[in-house]
Amino acid sequence: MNYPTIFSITEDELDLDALLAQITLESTGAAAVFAGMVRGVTSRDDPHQTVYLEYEAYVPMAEAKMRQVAEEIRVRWPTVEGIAIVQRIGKLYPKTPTVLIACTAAHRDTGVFDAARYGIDRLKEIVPIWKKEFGPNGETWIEGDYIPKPGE
Amino acid sequence: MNYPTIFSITEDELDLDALLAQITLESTGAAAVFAGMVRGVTSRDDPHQTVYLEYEAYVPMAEAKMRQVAEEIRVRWPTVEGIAIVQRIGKLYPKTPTVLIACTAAHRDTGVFDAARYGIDRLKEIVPIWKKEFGPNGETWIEGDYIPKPGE
Amino acid sequence: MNKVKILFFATLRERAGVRSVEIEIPTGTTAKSLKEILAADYPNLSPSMQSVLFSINQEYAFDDAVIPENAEIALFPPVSGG
Amino acid sequence: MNKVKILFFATLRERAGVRSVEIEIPTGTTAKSLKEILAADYPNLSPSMQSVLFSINQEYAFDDAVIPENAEIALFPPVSGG
Repeated sequence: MNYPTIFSITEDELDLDALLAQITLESTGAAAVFAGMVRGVTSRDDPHQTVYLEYEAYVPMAEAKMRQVAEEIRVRWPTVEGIAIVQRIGKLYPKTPTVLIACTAAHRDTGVFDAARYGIDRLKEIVPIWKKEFGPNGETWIEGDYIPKPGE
Repeated sequence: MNYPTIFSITEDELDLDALLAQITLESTGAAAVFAGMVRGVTSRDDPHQTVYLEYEAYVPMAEAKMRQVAEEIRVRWPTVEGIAIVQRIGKLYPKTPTVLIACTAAHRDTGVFDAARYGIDRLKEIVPIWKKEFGPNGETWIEGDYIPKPGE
Repeated sequence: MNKVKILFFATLRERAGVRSVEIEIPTGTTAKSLKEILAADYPNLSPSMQSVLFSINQEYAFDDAVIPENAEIALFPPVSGG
Repeated sequence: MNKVKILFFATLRERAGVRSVEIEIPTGTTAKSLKEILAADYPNLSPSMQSVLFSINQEYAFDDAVIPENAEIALFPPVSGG
């Protein structure tokens, strides 16, 4: 069976309904989706305000790494059928969805929730995308803390 | 803080992007969403095909029980901020989204995935909605197996 | 006497042949007694009566619940939304 | 000699002051040596060089990797998508 795998970096508004339709098959009855949005107000750790974020990506490598994340999901949750991983880049304001990870399967007790969670965790580890935060008092690059290992 | 709680029974097409926007706040950076779709082909348990499903609901009680599910989520995951629970009813064909459960929070490690999973599990236990399956060889009511206890 | 509205859903609606009915019942009637009354009035319901769910004013209710005045009652099978 | 393309992203791009550059390096140069060459060419990069990630032809690569002919190299900080 050839299941749909969608991965892309885009500057366009994310369309969750269209994305879900692209990974819905006759055999899928359940989808788990993670959406990330720009926070205007952050309370945890270092409380601060955000005016906007500016995202950039190393597009061809990012898309290759998204494909790799999808393959890792398929190895870990073979019951997952459709997978979509989409990151929006550019200048994004609070409340705007920036990233979508969606997994479909026949039933909801097949690991779809864990698969979507794994997808966003891995995206934040290995997919080459960065964001710079513009706040009331200036700008800061946000850097992750994951160092990929050989083979990742 | 007065967090948004959306619950409804509708005959209209579900709009995931609009629903997510309604429960996105300046403070929310993460959303976990469960979507259920009509399967045309079911392989597990009793393999069969579905031409369409016809959903009905006891609307005022269903909306009251959806509100209760949202309250149960807030007790169990106090970090959840926005909650949306929407069930579409009427005649629904394979690949059509029928139900959406969405929870937002500041961060993704706050239980949003578990909260969305809990929401769909509880909807299937206590919210008075039923579906009749129309297949190539006739029609069958699908009945659940959960008997609510006093106080539910 | 107490005038109550009874709603039927899903299999119960199909077996009863009606969506809703208004009936008068003695004050103090319990859910259990009302189910017996309805089983007598609608003999087709009986196959569903063992696992039937029962609500009073949109809350789940159990056999010893006393039906309040002008209550909205519903009978339906275990739910199957989603 | 081996002509390679170097891409810089995020903090590395800002510190280098360029998005990309083409340079010639000796055949057999390793990732570690190339980072040293770049640190010498772009002194502003040095604060980022300790935690820099390095890719060869869009795959993560490590210090002892030998740079292939006409490779596309990228240097960037730990990622922060999402």
